[in-house]
Amino acid sequence: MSESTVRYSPRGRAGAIKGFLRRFLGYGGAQVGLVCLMFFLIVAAVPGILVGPLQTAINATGDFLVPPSSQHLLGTDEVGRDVLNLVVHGARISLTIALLATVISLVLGTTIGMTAGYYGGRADVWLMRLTDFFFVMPSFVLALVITPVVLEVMGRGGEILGLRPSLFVIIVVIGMTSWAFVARIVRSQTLSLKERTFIDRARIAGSSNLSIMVRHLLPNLVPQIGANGALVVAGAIYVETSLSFLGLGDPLQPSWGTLLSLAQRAGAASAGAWWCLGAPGVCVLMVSLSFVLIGNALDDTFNPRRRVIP
Amino acid sequence: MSRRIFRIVFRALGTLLTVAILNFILFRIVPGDPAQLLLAGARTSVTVQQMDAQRARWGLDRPLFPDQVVDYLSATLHGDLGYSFKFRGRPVADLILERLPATIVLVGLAQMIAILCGVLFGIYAGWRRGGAVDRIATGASMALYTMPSFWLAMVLVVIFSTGLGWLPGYGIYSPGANIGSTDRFLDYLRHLVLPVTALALGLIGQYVVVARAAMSEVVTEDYMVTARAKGLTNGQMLMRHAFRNAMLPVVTLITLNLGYVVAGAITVEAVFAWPGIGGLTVEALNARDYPVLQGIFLLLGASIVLANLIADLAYGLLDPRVRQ
Amino acid sequence: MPDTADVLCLESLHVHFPIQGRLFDRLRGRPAGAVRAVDGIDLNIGRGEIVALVGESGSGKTTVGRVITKLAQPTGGRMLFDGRDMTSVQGSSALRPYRHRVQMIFQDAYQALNPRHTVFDIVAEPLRSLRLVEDGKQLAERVGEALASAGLNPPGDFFARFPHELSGGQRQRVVIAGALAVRPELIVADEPVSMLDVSIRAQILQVLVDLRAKHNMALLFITHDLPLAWLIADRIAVLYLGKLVEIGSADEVTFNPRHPYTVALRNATPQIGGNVGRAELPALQGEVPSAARVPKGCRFHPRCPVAFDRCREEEPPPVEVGSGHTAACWLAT
Amino acid sequence: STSCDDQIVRIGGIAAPDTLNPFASYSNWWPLVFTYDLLVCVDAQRYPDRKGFAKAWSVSGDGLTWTFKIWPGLKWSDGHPATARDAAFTYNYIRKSIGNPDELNAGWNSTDGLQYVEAITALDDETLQIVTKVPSRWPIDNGIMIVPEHVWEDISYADAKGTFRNDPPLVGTGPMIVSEFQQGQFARFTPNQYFRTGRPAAAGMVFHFFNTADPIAQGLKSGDLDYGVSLTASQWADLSKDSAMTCGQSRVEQRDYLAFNTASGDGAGSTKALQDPAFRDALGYAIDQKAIVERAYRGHADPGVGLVMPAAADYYSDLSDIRRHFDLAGAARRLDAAGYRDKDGDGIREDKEGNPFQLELITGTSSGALEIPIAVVQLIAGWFSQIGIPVSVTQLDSGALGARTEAPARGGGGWDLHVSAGWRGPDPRSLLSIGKTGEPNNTSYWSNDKFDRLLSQVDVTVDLKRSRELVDQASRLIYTEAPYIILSYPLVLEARRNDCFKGWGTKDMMSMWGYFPFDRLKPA
Amino acid sequence: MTGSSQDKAWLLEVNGLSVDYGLKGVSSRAIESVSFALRAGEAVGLVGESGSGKTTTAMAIAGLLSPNARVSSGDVRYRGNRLPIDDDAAMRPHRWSETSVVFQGAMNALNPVHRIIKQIAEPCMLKLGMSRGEATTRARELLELVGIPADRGTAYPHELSGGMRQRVMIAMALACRPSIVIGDEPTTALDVITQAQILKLLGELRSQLNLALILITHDLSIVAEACDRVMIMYAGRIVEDGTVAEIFARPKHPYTRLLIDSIPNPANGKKVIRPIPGDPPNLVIRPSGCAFHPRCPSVMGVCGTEVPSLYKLGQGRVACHMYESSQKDKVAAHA
Ligand SMILES: Nc1ncnc2c1ncn2[C@@H]1O[C@H](COP(=O)(O)OP(=O)(O)OP(=O)(O)O)[C@@H](O)[C@H]1O
Ligand SMILES: Nc1ncnc2c1ncn2[C@@H]1O[C@H](COP(=O)(O)OP(=O)(O)OP(=O)(O)O)[C@@H](O)[C@H]1O
Ligand SMILES: [Mg+2]
Ligand SMILES: [Mg+2]
Repeated sequence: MSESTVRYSPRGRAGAIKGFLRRFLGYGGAQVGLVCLMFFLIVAAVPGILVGPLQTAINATGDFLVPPSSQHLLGTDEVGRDVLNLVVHGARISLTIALLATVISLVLGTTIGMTAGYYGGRADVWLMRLTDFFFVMPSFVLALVITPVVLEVMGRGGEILGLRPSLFVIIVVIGMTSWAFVARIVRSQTLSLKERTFIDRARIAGSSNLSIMVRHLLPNLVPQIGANGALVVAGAIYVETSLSFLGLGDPLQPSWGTLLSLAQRAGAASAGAWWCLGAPGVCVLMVSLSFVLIGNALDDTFNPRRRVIP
Repeated sequence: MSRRIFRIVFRALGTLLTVAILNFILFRIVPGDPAQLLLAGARTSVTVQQMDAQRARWGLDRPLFPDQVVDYLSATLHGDLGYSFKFRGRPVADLILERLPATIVLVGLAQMIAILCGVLFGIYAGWRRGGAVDRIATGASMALYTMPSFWLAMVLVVIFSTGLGWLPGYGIYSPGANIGSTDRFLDYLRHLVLPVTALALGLIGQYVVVARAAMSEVVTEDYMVTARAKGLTNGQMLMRHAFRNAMLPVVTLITLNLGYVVAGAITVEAVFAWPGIGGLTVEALNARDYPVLQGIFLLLGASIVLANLIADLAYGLLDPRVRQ
Repeated sequence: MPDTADVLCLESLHVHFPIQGRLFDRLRGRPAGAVRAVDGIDLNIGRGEIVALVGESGSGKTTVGRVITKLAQPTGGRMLFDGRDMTSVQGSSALRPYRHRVQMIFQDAYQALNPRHTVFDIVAEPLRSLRLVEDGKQLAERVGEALASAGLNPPGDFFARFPHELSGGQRQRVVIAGALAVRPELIVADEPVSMLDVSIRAQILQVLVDLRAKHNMALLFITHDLPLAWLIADRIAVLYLGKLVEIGSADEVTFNPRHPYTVALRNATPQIGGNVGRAELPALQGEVPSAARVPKGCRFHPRCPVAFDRCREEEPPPVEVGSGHTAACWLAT
Repeated sequence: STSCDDQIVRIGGIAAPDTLNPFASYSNWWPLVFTYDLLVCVDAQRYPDRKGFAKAWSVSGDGLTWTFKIWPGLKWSDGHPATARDAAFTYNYIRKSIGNPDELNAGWNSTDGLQYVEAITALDDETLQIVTKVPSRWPIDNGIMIVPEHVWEDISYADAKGTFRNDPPLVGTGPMIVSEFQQGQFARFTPNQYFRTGRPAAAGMVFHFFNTADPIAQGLKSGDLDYGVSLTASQWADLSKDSAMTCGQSRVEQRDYLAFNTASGDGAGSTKALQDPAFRDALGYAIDQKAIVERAYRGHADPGVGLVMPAAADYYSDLSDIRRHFDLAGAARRLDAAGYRDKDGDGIREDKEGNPFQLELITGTSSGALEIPIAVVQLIAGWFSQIGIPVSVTQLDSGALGARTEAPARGGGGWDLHVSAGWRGPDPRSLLSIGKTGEPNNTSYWSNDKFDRLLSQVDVTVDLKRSRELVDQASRLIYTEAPYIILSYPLVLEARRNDCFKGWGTKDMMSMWGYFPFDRLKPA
Repeated sequence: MTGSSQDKAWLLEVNGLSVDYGLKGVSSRAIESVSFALRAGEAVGLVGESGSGKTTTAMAIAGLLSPNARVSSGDVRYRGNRLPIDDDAAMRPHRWSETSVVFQGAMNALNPVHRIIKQIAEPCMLKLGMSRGEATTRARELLELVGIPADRGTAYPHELSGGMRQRVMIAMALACRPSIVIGDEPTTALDVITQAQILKLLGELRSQLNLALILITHDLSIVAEACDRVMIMYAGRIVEDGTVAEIFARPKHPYTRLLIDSIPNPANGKKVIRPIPGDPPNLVIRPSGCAFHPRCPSVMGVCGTEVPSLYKLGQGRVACHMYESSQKDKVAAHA
């Protein structure tokens, strides 16, 4: 009586992943986003091969603020550096910042949101008040406030993982300031998930709270976290740009944000040097957009409500 | 009745107090001595005695705890926001009130435009999910959403101000002199165009995304099938059944964003030399002008608490199911 | 006094949920009351006994089950398990020995399985958490055994499947296997079949009855279907608005109901067979009152066809109307 | 309507005046400088035709008694006569506050310096006498703005120091009187009809305050502004191409410098080498001031030499005999000789403790100073790393920068190098205080008894020649000890439109210390 | 029981209706060759296990199929005229004034933000052209009719109990005096007492208004009580069709028989559990031949290969190879 009429092929996780990829890649947005992102990742991986070593004031070759020409495809900046060179080298920093900061904010936001949502009560009230506070503070004002503190904690000089410490300051700052958004979403999702019966079942099965959170809640939060992660990436690039705009970038390792801010400080806008502003800006735009596209596709793929009823 | 209201107000005040205390602590963690910054612009050499005098002048020589905290809290409770360091004893309330109108006009107008366009596009895109309008509106608003707003602002300036010379790219009035009040108003409007556009374009995306998501959710609801079964036309379905339901999350977003109207838009204000709260925040931060910072964030906190309350009420009006 | 033969004993159990008022009500200062989901229940279950808990939707059946399985905390009364007071034991580690002995089958099999876990993980979870096995080999054995005893054969076929790859009946059986793997002394089965159509329903009942026979396991079977309760249970307890109105052996309650509500319940059940249709209804008046506004006096009186003045004023106590058959009605004596 | 129509001069600059009360504010040079006179205009030393409240002055042989002749018939802008009594009132008002709990020591018009003063008296309406306790140039170097007695006599010290806003219209003796003030936006001026050389020809003036130079350049281009200051090099270059525009650059008292953290003990940098003059000197050879001016300032700066900038013409010296010349190989050699070799051959030198160098350079522009181009830091870091001293850079906002460069006793220090800028007065005290022990702006924490002694001698020296000698000695001393390497003296870049006004004067147009040439502009 | 397709005696005729659901290229057939007919005032039960195509059939008749559904063959006729069930705009005049639906799950079928009186009045205004006042009066009458005090009309759906919501749906379905009401599991989630009340109400209305009723359920006892005729569906096909008395007394199809046997009945006093062995069919990978053959106790060789057609048998119809030989008078499923 227990024999199933229809033979199921014993598909495991590999099959599930294949199916997921097929669906995911079926979205046009995902394709565009992935191609675009791959392009920037390649650029970030081998900037030296593409445009030679990073130019600084000391080895700049061009004249000041030359419009795009055959020699300088994207023109030069106010110090005479080749903008193409800067933009290509900036890719690594900007992508590193965006990705690491996103990881930090996702980890922080998920932990806090999940804890608040799962335990509820006083923990929820206080954690959410904290979250609200970070929400009320415009993120990069908070970043300005936190930066020196983080700098104090992280120490100065030396290199961490081959990158200068001030980069990590920015990364930490962005991570710290963008988690509130994630925490909110994760919490609301957790609130509904924890009412699901399988959590009760896990409790009856004798699982501890930690194990319930890690083994039951987290996997079900992944689509949400993944999809919102894309928005956080866009946010991280944005905050990084704003921080640089306020002069807190590392002048020796220019990110796209630093380039924008330098262009702005040099008066590129009023001097009509559109190439200085345009090139890094378009890069920022393309990377955030590709993350958003990928995130949307992820959301569509994971979210059963977006899928047609099976 | 009054006891309940009292309790709600009390709780709101409690939240504000928390914000106030956190602000107090936070801004003082930041390295930077206001006294030193106050003297930074001096063109004669500054002595240690002068620095100490400055500290004494602004009460910074006293212990942080309990003196300064207690003073600050009791003053705040009495509705006294204190006096600015940077602006040499100008009442914080004055400073904020002076900047507030510019910010409210700028951000408020931008929000209104963004809400109007964003919600319309979003609702329509969600209603016809996958259609041409959806693809274009969603794609464009995503692009705008991810664009750093100050960059957008600078691009607008390069094109329309320095490039084409059509519109002024900075300030709220043309520099200079007395002109008739109608001209002055027109001048003001001309100055508003670019900053409002820059801000609104960045905000539209958010509304499109939320409204579209809400709408495409509503479209799949069972009561829409009921409406169809009742023989309603598409227009009737959209207007009578879908719109109000789809507005629920949008209204929350709107009210919460309206809470931020008083915060100004720091980067856009900076690009357009717009004398608003955003600029004041940056100036105060650069000078470690604690009272002003505290004042601004208290205002922000208050308006967000208020916005939350309005959101609750609005939500309750729109959605009878909502329980708080 | 708790009978040592009883595995579970509920004494005057209360569960009240606070109501959160609406914003406007809060502004106006209207008091927010409480939902009296369970309002004083005495019930005991013997070893190897099947007790059915019957009642309409919202009468508090699930809540009772959740209290027994320590998913909800009673606001009053005691719960004794095997003679030991379990009322205030809390925390996942303190409850571990109890989890070993009491398990639950959830109402909705679609909700009760984590969509991201395989069948093996799901059934193995209690074995791992409760540390009932030594090694992987033993774990696989126990999981296989549980799946087989829930009728999923051959068990190996199901190990790697995700819930969405199972049919509804198979899912329900995975839930059952998870509870059985622990070999508990008591299972709370919360409407295990109500959402299923008759054919799948029968399969599951069969499994449960077989298990009782094999392991002398006690069962609290929650349902709103009187014939079903009669079919499977030794005793039937009838719940109305958080209170037990009648309790007795399955046949007694089904064929000789003494409480007007049980009578109504029986009469409302459609009959198939010789004479098709339901018995003529004594018109039960009014809506089901909500547990948030429990009527004064006998809580059934607003809908009771035979109510009289006393019913509106005083709440009737349970009275013995036969051997092991009690009913809470002024007319029962 | 444009300036040509209404003849109102529109100017724009980067400034954020805080209040119109000169007793409360430190940084609001603009716009008050158009309204109030100093006793002696600072620029009077460079431009004899530019004078302040006093027409002439003399000092007694012992250097203690100064006599000032006030312009005869001078009037306040409200028509009241402006006399030596007003000047005496201003000084004594401040001086009498000494010891008061509300001592006027927190603003531009401050008690600082008045401790040297014995008495200030108006001998008659046109004669002011200042008697000092020790010989001092304070009476002509001070920057106190002379305010009218009839406005200020009833203001308490508490108010003057605190909440008194001195709301417009102001009453002053300058050419343009502030008639409207919008914080963070603009100040509007009306011409002073009683100005001592006659009512200025312009119908008025509007000064717009901005945070960045972009709007200024835009305003100049579009004709909204007649004059703009604090432009960036690229804007300046762009505007220079415009025939309607005249672009100029002015020397000012700013110097951009590299400071070494010479502290030992608390607040010391990452290596002891920083405390070694030989190390600092060697690094001095690795800095090419000319290249900095070329690449970073695009020529809009004077290459840095010593503490004294060319704008302080009285004291400037090019120190040609002891000057370091850019020579990377020479710098490397000097480092080797001083014992900072690259022992393990990894391209990075080790200090005497054997630790490889890794210096942290902090930078940021403090408020009130012209911005330091970031290329300066890139160049320095580049040169240093070429001689085996790697440098990492941290940019800070002015608040954090101030906190980190505070005295170690106040929690500052811990950094290695510091690229910063200061814009101080041209008087010896302001010029030299950067090297004085314990001074707040001595951010290298350098301490030298001989230097301190020279400085206190300058304080009591009246004679300009003697004063010059002392300043020169002090600058040479600090140059060789090299706690600071002066990088450049940036120029203020400005531009004006030619269409509506004439009378702008030479290419370095605006006096950063006075109202010139705005008192003499005429509609074109 | 079938007549000429132009026969005006039939209120509703469904002829060989098949519906496919498309899922990214793959399509699955939810119902296959469903044919039946309905007279005015008649109540027909549609019974079958979960996923057998009951809702799909109902939605097809009402022209409310979801966008990914396609009618691949067959048609639906109303009073002899073909219904444009796949043309939304053309269906509009027919909707609600002729056919109305009580949806599965009344909570979701009511708009949560409008008062129920407004929702009931809405079709009156839009379809019958009543003024707001008239429509409200009518809505109040309807509410009273289904046993809800009219002044409860200002309530929002969430303020009502499940049973009340079901009744609001019924009131709404009756608003335009339709000739057919399709009730899709109107009582599944309700307890027996509420269930009984609703069924009683439907029965009364049927006789008062000469309403035809299609009642969808997986609970046979409900059909037994409320319907004249019952159709049993299995895997998208009608496998048996007959009067209620006939089917319960003498079920012909093995599935029907097993279905009736598995209902516990205290009345005959025997506590025996009789499940139908096997699992419900997968519609994507449909078993060959008769879809029920893997579970059928009386399976024959032909069952695995040939799909049985729906034969007329006595008063009703049945689709089973067992009756093929005994029955000459065979009616093709495709009329
Ligand atoms: N967490 C809760 N908070 C507030 N009220 C609750 C909660 N859980 C249950 N209730 C209320 O308690 C009462 C009893 O609910 P319970 O789930 O026990 O009913 P039930 O008999 O299992 O009904 P059903 O047959 O529908 O499952 C209901 O009125 C319900 O609304
Ligand atoms: N929109 C859809 N897209 C794809 N498949 C669907 C869709 N709607 C229903 N189905 C499938 O069609 C088949 C018939 O569904 P239907 O809803 O008609 O069943 P039902 O008999 O009403 O079942 P229940 O008793 O569970 O309501 C099922 O296998 C179902 O999964
Ligand atoms: Mg329940
Ligand atoms: Mg259905």
